[in-house]
Amino acid sequence: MQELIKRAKELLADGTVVRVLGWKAGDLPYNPEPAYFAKDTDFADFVYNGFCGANLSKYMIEASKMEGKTLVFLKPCDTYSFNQLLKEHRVEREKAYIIGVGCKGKLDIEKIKALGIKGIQSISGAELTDEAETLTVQTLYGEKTCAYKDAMLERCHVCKGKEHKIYDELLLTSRDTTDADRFAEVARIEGLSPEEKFAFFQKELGKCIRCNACRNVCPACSCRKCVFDSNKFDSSQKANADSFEEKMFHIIRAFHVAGRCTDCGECSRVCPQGIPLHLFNRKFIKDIDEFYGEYQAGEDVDADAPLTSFTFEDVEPSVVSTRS
Amino acid sequence: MLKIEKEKLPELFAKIAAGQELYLPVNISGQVNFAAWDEEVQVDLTTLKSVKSPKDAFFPQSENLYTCKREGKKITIEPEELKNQSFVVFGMKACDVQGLKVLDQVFLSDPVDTFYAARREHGVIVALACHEPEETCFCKVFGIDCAEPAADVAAWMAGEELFFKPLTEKGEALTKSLEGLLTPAGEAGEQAVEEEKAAIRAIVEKLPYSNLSLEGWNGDALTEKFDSPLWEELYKPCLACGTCTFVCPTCQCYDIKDYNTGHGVQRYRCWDSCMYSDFTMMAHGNNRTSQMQRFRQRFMHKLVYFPANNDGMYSCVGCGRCVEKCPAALNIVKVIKSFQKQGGEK
Amino acid sequence: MQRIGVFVCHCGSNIAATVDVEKVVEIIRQEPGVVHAEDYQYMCSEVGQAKIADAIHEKGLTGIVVCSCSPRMHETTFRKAAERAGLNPYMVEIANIREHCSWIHKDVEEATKKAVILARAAIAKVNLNAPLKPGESRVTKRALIIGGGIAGIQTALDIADAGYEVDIVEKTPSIGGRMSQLDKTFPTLDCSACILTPKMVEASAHEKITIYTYSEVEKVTGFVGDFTVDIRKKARSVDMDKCTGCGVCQEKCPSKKAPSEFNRGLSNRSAIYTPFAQAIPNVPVIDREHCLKFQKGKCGVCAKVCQAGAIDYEQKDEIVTEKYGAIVVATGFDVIKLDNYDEYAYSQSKDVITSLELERIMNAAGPTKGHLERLSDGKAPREMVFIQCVGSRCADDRGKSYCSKICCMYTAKHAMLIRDKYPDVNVTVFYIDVRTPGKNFDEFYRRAVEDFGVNYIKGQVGKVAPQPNGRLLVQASDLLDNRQIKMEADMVVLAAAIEPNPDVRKIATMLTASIDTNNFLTEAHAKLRPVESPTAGVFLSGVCQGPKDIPETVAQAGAAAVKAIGLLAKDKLLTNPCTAHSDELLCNGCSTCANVCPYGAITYEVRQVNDHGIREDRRLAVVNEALCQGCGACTVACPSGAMDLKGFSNRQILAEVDAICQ
Amino acid sequence: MSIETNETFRPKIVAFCCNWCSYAGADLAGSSRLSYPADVKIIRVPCSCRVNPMFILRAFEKGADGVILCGCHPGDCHYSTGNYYARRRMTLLFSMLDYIGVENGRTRVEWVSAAEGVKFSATMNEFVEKIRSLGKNVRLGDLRCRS
Repeated sequence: MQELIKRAKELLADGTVVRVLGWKAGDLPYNPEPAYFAKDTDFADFVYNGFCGANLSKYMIEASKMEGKTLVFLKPCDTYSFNQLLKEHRVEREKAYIIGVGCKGKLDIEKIKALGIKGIQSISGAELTDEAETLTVQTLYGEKTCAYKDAMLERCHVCKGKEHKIYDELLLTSRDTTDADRFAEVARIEGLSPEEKFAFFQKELGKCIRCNACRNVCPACSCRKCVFDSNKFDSSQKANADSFEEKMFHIIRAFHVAGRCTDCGECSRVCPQGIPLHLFNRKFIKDIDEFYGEYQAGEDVDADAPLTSFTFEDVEPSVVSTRS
Repeated sequence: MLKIEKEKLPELFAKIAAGQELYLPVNISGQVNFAAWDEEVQVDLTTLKSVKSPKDAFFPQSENLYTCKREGKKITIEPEELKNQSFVVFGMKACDVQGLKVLDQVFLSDPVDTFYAARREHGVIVALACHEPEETCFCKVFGIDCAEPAADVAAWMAGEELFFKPLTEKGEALTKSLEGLLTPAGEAGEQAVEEEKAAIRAIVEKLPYSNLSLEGWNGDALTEKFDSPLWEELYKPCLACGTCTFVCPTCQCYDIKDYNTGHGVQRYRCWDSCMYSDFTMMAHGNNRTSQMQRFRQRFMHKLVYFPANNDGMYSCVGCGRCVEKCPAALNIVKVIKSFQKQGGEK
Repeated sequence: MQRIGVFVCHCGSNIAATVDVEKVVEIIRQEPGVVHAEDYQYMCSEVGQAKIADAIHEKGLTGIVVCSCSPRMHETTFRKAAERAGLNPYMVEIANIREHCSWIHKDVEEATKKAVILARAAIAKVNLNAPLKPGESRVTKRALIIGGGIAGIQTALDIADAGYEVDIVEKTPSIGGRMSQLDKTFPTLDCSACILTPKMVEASAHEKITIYTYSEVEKVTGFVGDFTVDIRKKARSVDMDKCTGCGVCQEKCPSKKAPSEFNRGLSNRSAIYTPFAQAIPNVPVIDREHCLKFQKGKCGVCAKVCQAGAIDYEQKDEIVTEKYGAIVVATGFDVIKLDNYDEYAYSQSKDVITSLELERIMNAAGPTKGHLERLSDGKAPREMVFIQCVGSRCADDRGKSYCSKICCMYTAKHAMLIRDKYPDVNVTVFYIDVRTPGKNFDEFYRRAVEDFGVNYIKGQVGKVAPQPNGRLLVQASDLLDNRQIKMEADMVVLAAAIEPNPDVRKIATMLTASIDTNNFLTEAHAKLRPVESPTAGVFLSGVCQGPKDIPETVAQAGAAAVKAIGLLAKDKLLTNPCTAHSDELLCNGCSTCANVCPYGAITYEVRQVNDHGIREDRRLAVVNEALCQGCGACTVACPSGAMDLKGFSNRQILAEVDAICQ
Repeated sequence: MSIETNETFRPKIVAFCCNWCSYAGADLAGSSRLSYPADVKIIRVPCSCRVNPMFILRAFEKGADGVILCGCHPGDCHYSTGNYYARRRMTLLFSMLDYIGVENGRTRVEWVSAAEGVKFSATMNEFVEKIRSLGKNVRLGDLRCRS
């Protein structure tokens, strides 16, 4: 972490950048927030640890509008998002100085709490430099421990790899965290009967409170004004009538980001109701891979996106009912 | 005071539900929220906080107001019926109950919101003391004692029993209807409850936010707070989602919309969030054009405007849900602390 | 809210017999926004249109719904009627209660109910309509004719005579097409070459006509008035400017084993060749597949003998890019392959031939120098059998479902000519029906029967079997006498069906012109716009549109020319106002829409916007309305809904959906 | 679901037809008097690529039991490429609907040319039959729209 601060200060000092976008320690051990740093003294609160899951790419949309260059710290997975935003002209490359930071998997406080750990006072073992495999948590109800792996975000278990796709320089090393099949859960659901599938999603989406956190955190959902907020389709934004509303929202949202979603996992990370929203996006990714060839959004800025290209021999929509 | 063994709770719920609707914390695919009871649901009284506050039971996230029906060119309006049957909300916490008091200030003062009033009239609240408060809780800051929830019935869980103490007429009536299932708590019971209260209060003292100071947050501070340059920094990570609003027990803003069902137009209201860019959107645009202004509004409302208009009552109850759920790790505590820190530096 | 008038058409009994028109009016009258509703016998009539105009004036209508036939039929009629009455024409919507309702349903109650719903959907849409104004686009005053047969030549001449530049693109080395292969033409028995050649010469000499032979259309972009076309000039290996057409190269060419396309493979030609003596241009091409120089690397005789030094083995294909205002398709036809008709022994015996092959045999420049003889042994035939409808009017998918139209007449011609020249040859024609509508056609046929003694038998031939004696056993049934016939013939001539040139599929795709299941190009309207393709600026000439004989082809060629001239005579065209449009406050500038636009109509610019008080520079999509054709691909690609389509807006379509589903 | 209820069940079916091929094909079906059930109501769109997944979901939301999209055959699009985009979009959308448990067969894409009146009618007959066998759409409809 000190390397990051040191380098950021240097780049501020030599005028390469005028501000730094990173993470600031929160008032609890696990809630750092995205923040800008401009003066040396700001860095007292700078933090980079296992809880810095937030993908800073989307903030670069706003940062691109600001005067001068912004130093941004991007984790390997965040760089895919940055590339995708670049492809869509939503961020400006010249306005960003990207330091690719290493990652050993990010932590999910909900998972820690789900293990029955509550009244948290402090957590050790969440630093990137920490070689420990275990988190030690001091709580009001005594000291608790849990394996780092068990507290990792779902997305880190199916990590796309620790290679940065765009950067000006790299700092800190990463650790491979992939230990699960990215499409296993999608495949499992595909194998269910229509009744079971429906019951599964009905239960999950029934929890949705239409808070829009998934949409607003999503780097692909970068529309100035979402269709669900405009009167173009008079589709209301806020009602959760516990009927069709949420389905429409989530299907259309997934469709709008199909071929653009990098699978960064932010939607699932922030959902206050713990809805596995990535299952929608990943379904599209899986289908796109199967129907039109493997495609990873954000990997290559110049690649043709699957929904804005075609081949004469594409499968017919009837494939949905004919494939086993 | 009465008591019932925890393992007999299903019987208790069945009995309550036999006479009226019963809402209580239910676990649905990993998340606990208040929902209607039936034999299938997985009741969860141990999780401290439901994701959404139980304000839903009195102020539903969306609620139909009336339906317009058309025959030829003639339009008739059918108002939605007001709640006219009693219902029980079981397991609200002291902060949630205080949240309703905030809503009462808004909805029960003139002009009275009849939909809300009808629900309040018919709702019977069984409030549960907070067995193990958590680090995100700060109800103490608002003078709430989570060991002593004040509703129609107060309840405590201690050991293998649930203790049940009616506090109002409605509470008495409910208790009476449960005769046979509830047994007198006896002295040992009273003792156990006192011990539980003491344990809760001891933990509350140790909570990191319990000593948060609200000094300077009142109607008098309006201009000074409003004009503070701090907001410009504080709002930056805000994603403009409505999570904080929708989990909050006191947020009361709603939007009114029409829905064409094909056989009529339903006019309904649904929760709105001052964090949304289209909040109070009018033909000319929006009152608050930047996210900074929207962000500021939420906290100014809770900590300045509301107390200024309601004899000092804050419209925050310290439940800590926003602290837990904000996707960008922002929350009211950080705002209060930031101002405090700035004040200290001066 | 619009003030809507609804007009329900009876269409005589076409609609009124199945839809209770009065009831539709009664119900629709009650719809919000509807201030006028009436029904009338024929809304498209003068009186019907006047009713619309009257209602617009009297009731102050701002929107019109006509419940009638398909919008493809009369949308323009009603739009014009509204426009004359001072209403924007795009404030008219059609509810199709004929093709999509009365004609397909029998139950009156059900059809009436559906008609009401379709009317409601149209009302819901028109409520959201906005006045639209067409833009303008320029017209390039040059026409492209694809195909250099008689259809293409005639169209080119007519357009050129009107004073416009015309380019003909012909795939083969010479213009002339099928007609150049014919010997005589019915019903006048003129020599085909005698009437065609002057036309070919006229075309090649015309100062306004440029002919690209041995060339193909490679790529078409743009739209009516402004097409851009790439033409591939295949390497001829002969310099067109130097060649004098002396013909020595063809004489001296040692490779003479290539089948002559012109003679339908019945004779051979040299590797360097002109297809026929009157070919235009009279410049040979080297068929590289049969040329020894190209195949073996040795030879070069033609280059040695050419005094003009015109032979160029290094010549490469050349792409010419040209702009056109109109395109006429005149790709013609071919005879079907007879693989599915093995029972006629076409592949087994040289003496079973197609009628087109017979044309070549009868022609003085043909493989037998005009002598009627068997190709197997060169003997003169005594007994000839003609079989009609081979692959035409076929019930199963072995052949074509349609009538090839020309066979009855050319068979009568062949029979007559044979009986005239070789009176000792017996001619028998097996037919299903003899169809001779057309001026002097039936008289012609009757002369064949009555004056020339051609033996017509109504009946089908089941089998043609080559006999050991070299003759052909024909087994047939005589339907009128109800008897089986077995007869021996020396030659059998098959009236094989004709089909559109197979290349037309590729061309139709390039032009985005639709074709039917038989590969014939579709007309914009089968009766009222028979020489126009539904794709604006594309016209149809000749058999590519449907089977026809020479006079019909020439007539249609002229009609296509007139339509093209009508287009070229305009300086500007009004463009379709139903174009895409981007809402600058919603646009992300992400370029997704441009990626799916087939016309390159979307570009981006950075512009300052005022978003409810927030002023900032934004990258925004801009639609070029002259280029946009209104497909709507961009509207779905756009995630924010910034891109919308005028006339088919999101809200309009959703309103229709809602009205139908309620 | 019993057969009796299916006999009386009249589904609501929305057919989006492109103006150039399928709408003309439907016209041809009409002028050829090739009948299909009145349950099908056609909405004219310029091209199959104009059909937003939102339109399809909206139809279901408001009570449609089946939605079919007809366009020009691949290669024959009036706008050259529109139906290719529509094909990808609909493939993915249908796959998603299948994934969330909506009965297979409630959505369909069929390429119908202007000359294929017979195919249009046959397709509609078949589709209506399929939807009747599937019964009322309950998984995608909005509760408020139920009558």
